[in-house]
Amino acid sequence: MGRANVTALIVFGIIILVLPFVLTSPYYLRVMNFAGIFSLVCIGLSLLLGYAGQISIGQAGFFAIGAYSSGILCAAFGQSAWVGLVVGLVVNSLVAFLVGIPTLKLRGHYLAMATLGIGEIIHIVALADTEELTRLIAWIGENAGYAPEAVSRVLQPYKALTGGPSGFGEIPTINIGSWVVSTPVEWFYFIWFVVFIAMLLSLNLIHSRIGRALRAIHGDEEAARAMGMNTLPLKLGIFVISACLASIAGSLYAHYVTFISPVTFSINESILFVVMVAVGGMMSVWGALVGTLIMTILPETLRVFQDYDILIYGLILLLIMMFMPDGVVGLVQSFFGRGREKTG
Amino acid sequence: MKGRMILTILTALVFAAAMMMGAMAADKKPLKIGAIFSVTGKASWLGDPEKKTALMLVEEINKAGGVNGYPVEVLIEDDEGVEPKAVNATEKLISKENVLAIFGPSLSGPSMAIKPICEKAKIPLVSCAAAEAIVTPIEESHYVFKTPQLDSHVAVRILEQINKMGIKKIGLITDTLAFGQQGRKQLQKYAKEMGVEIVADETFGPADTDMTAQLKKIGSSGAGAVVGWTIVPAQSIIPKNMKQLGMKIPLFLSHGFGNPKYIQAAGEAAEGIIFPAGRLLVVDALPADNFQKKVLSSYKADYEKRYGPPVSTFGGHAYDAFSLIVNAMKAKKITPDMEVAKARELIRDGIEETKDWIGTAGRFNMSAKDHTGLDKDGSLELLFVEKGGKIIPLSQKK
Amino acid sequence: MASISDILQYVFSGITIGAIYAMVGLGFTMVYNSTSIINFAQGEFVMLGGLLGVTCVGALKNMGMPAHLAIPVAFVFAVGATTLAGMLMEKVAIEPTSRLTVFHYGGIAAVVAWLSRVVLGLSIPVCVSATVVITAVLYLLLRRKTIHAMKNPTVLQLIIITIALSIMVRGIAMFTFGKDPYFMDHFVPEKAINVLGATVLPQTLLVVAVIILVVILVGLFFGLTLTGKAMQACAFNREIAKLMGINDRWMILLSFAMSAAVGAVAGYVVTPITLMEYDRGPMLALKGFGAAVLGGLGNGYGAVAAGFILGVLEALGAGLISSAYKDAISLIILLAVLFYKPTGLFGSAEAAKFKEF
Amino acid sequence: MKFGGVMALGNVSTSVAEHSITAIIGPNGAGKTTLINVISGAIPQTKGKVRFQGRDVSGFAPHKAAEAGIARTFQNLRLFKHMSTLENVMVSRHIKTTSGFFSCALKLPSSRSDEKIIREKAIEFLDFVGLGDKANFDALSLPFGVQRHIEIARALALDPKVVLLDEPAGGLNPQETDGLATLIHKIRDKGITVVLIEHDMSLVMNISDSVVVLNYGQKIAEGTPEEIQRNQAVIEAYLGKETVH
Repeated sequence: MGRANVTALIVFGIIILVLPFVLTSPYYLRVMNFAGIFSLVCIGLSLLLGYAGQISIGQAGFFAIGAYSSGILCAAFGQSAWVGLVVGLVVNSLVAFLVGIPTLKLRGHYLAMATLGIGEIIHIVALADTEELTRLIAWIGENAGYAPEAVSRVLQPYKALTGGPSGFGEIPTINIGSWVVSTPVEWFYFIWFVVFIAMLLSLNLIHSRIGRALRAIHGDEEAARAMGMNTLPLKLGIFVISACLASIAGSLYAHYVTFISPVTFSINESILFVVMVAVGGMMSVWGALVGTLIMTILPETLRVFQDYDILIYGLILLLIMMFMPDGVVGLVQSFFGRGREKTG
Repeated sequence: MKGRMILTILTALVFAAAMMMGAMAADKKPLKIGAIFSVTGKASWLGDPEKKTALMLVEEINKAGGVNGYPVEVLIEDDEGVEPKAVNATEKLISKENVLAIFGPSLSGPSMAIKPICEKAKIPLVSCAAAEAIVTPIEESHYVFKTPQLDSHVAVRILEQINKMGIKKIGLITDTLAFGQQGRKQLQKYAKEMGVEIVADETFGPADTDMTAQLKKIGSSGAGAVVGWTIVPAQSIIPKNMKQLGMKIPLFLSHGFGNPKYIQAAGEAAEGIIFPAGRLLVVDALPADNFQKKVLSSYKADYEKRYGPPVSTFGGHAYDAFSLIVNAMKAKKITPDMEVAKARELIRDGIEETKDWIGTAGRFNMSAKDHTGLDKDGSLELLFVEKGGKIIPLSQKK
Repeated sequence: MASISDILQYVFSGITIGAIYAMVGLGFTMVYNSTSIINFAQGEFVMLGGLLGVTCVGALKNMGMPAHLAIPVAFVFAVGATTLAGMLMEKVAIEPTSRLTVFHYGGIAAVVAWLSRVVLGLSIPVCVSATVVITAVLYLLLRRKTIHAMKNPTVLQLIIITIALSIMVRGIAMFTFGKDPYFMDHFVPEKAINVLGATVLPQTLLVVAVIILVVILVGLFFGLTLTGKAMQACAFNREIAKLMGINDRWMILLSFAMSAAVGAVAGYVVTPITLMEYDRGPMLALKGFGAAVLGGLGNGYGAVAAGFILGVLEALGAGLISSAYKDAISLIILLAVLFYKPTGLFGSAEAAKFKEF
Repeated sequence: MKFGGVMALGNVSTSVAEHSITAIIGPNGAGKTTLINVISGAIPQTKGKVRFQGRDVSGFAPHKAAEAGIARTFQNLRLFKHMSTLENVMVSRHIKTTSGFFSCALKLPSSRSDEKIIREKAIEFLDFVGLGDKANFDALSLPFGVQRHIEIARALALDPKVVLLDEPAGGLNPQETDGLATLIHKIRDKGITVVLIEHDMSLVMNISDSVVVLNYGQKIAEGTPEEIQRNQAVIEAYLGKETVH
């Protein structure tokens, strides 16, 4: 994957290992932990947006599916965290695959709108809870000739899964064997270990034929097809992968905060993910990482400004986008005289 | 790439500012209390009066010589109504600022999100949010209290009145926020018990601008009254829409209507609305012997003197929360030199021992079993909007 | 089963909701055509129009001006001010340029002044000197430098810039107008009109009338005036238009001005019905985006039609199926349309081709 | 091998012998590029057939056509943005390898070996067109003539039976054009059938075995360069009919 990336990975790993000894305050660690969770989503998005050139403003939806699968299975049905994680992955893959087939035929702003809509629909289901859905299913079931009481008996446990806008809590934490991940430090190592693996795999992927294929699609889809490339499966594959990364992030979030409610998975969040990727630099997965860190830490540092933070936040975002079109990482690379084409 | 230059300079400025702020914060050893409100974001109309109230109270207390001879410092964080932000703010207050107690958040979601953190950190939290789940089950809410009236009380008061008016069927219209849906559940629960039938059950989004569709549906469902349970500004559209549809049936709203701005916004359509709420809105109409008269009129006067009218009941929640903490500090003779963990424990006990204290929401009687401490009649007054948009206690309606 | 009057009521409700989507969608289209970006600050224009209007009407009435005078005066003020705001935005952050312009230095000065005065609370002389010095220094440093980032910005870059702008506008509005909702009296008597048992407010009809008027005016502008035709040329192909000697920068500026004006008009006329608060913008922007896409990006009439369609779909969904899922219902239909016709209802494939991310 | 098709533009039916160089010429708008687009599947044809080695490939999606052994270049260069010359060529070798998302993400041996083969092969083809030294440059940063060669290498890397060159000499200077001529011969000698569209008559006449002339979507002539040069219809098509009063 190129020497630069290997060294970067090693440095990244070392930083992860030593950071908790530098940032001793649990507060900083918590901020970092959220950054880690969100960066998982953003790594996936940068594969999709930066490499395959397909935008998605619906990642919060996949994030939500992951979180709710874990939350519901663990809190309501007493399953282990790992079951929740896997189910989340399966559900997300299915959803991403099924909606991807028609959606990824769209382009540009239309694709943006479609993904946005999908994310919002998922958000609405979480918000409206499954009560209405079950009512609908019951209605169908009864019209299909099943006994109403039988139907309602079957559906009873599924009437209130998401807890609606109030969300639900008491989600147990993850335990790996005998190790129960509980303190901010433990979470830090756990989350960032996952992020490290995600980075490693993404970098591998990018520097393989698949990664090249995706960049080819980004570069010129017509030409890519003329060179014997069947583009839709590739786009689908990367879409599913980005959804899966979001799903893992969601599961981690659910177990970390132990409480989930729909506000965390709104459109604003989806848009924020895109912003994070762009701020860090679309042309590289490292950008996703850097962008997430910046956009997660910035608001915390701006707390001192009380209400004014919103203005300064907007201002800084504005300046970054006005003067760093390739994001922070892009800027750094231009320092080292590495052109856009060689990055990644 | 000279843009970099600008960026650097500006960020430099920003951080300089940050440091100065930090410097200003550092004062002579104060008693630190943390506060988390939705000052900006979706629920800012809720967090804003709370923040203003907190600032006002601190100033007053410190002018009066502080608590146990020490100044009080309140560190207010903004959660923008979002859980991760609330979690970060909480951790900051607990481990970085070492505050002795926290009040807020304004919303139920963030409150639920930070509850486990506070329980683990053994720090008293007095939430300003309504959801009962915040203080139940009591075993898991050892350190958590809340000041707003209980949803169940509000629901029961409304339904009692509905029974009194001999209405058998009602239609619900609630917002899709936690507040509305919590209320909806309570109404469904107690309506069954109190023999009132819910014939229509509609919701609307916090940003919706026209509810005629939902209300028309309620109208055609043969409901004898509309019960709205919501906290968003959009609720002042409900009476307007009902007027537009020519619906004559009475409209009941929840304590979420407790902001005079909403009543103004609804204009003359608001006339006849019945809603249970704290007595803050009707303090002037209260008889002199009312047990809350003194507290409320002084709070109202101070607030409106400082920020201009009108005062809303939401700020009152912060008033109660802050006072509960301060009273506990006084009672337990807390000083900044005390070991933090011990001080936090003592404050918690102090709050739990609160007996017969009168706040804006009513008379508080905390106990190991009950971390809200409000009784339904003591805390709520059925209010009535009469001609000209004036709010009076229903009991005084001619 | 819903009666005719119910259905009719839902439709009216939908028109009330859809009217605003339509206007926002129209605003989107204008900027999209000239820059191929989605201006997420579009919703803020509506918010500004509304809030400026309300405050202005209030002020005028306090000065003892009768309503029938105050309303048009405030209208002119609100729309004018918002338009200026829109143009300023474009000049500072959107317009492609190779050098920093006077607007940028103005912006820098404003920011420095604001930071030092409001945030740091320094004394006025200090602020003034600080502002002058820093701005001057920056000017000397940057006056000759070319800034490639701003010379040919990418679409995504510009879109995120508009997001940043909307955040800032929202912040400023929050400090200027506060967080409570604003309301104002209907311009026309608030006397519901009864149609087959369904009712509609005169103000709603007024709003619809205004929209129709705006659409006609915009149509005339593009159809008859030379500038309008030039703008369309830019929309079709910027490069060629430039070669034809059309000043594309001026066209972009104009498009922002027009979209801001349209937004402000919308905000002003709907506020009596919908109330207005400082953070209404984002939600409107998203709905408007939906309308613009459903209508087929680049097609103004399509956007307006789609806006009403979305509104009616929401209302029908709320009334007939479930108010909890009403937004989901309209979104599903929107998606279905896109899957069936990838360029929206009235969009053309060519128009879409030019505008890739 | 046979191409027969009724085009949207009219009636073209011609067949191309294997291992030959066939030039398709004609005035602008004669439908030359459209013909290539139809054969390579870029645009679906309305009527008619594209038969290829006795097999009906009409209406194949572009990637299917490529798999079948039909490679093409583009008149207005379409190299991949932000990619090096080598990478541009490597993309075409994907068709010969199979390792998918999973094995690539985990860097399984299969994907490693695939990667190795892809790279080696791609370098071969770069050397073949004489660009071995340009492997690591950003493709789009290179001069026009070089980019044309990259496109050809990219097409050849598919190991096609036939390669369709769309105005390969367009925008080349005389020396480059000569280089192109030799390259095209080399390609033919590799046993690949070459079909090219070209305006540069001298090139066409000295390299191609047979020439097909289109005008307004109609085939107006077909034959060896010599025959074509003597063909009246062709001369009219190019110079216009002399009108006698």
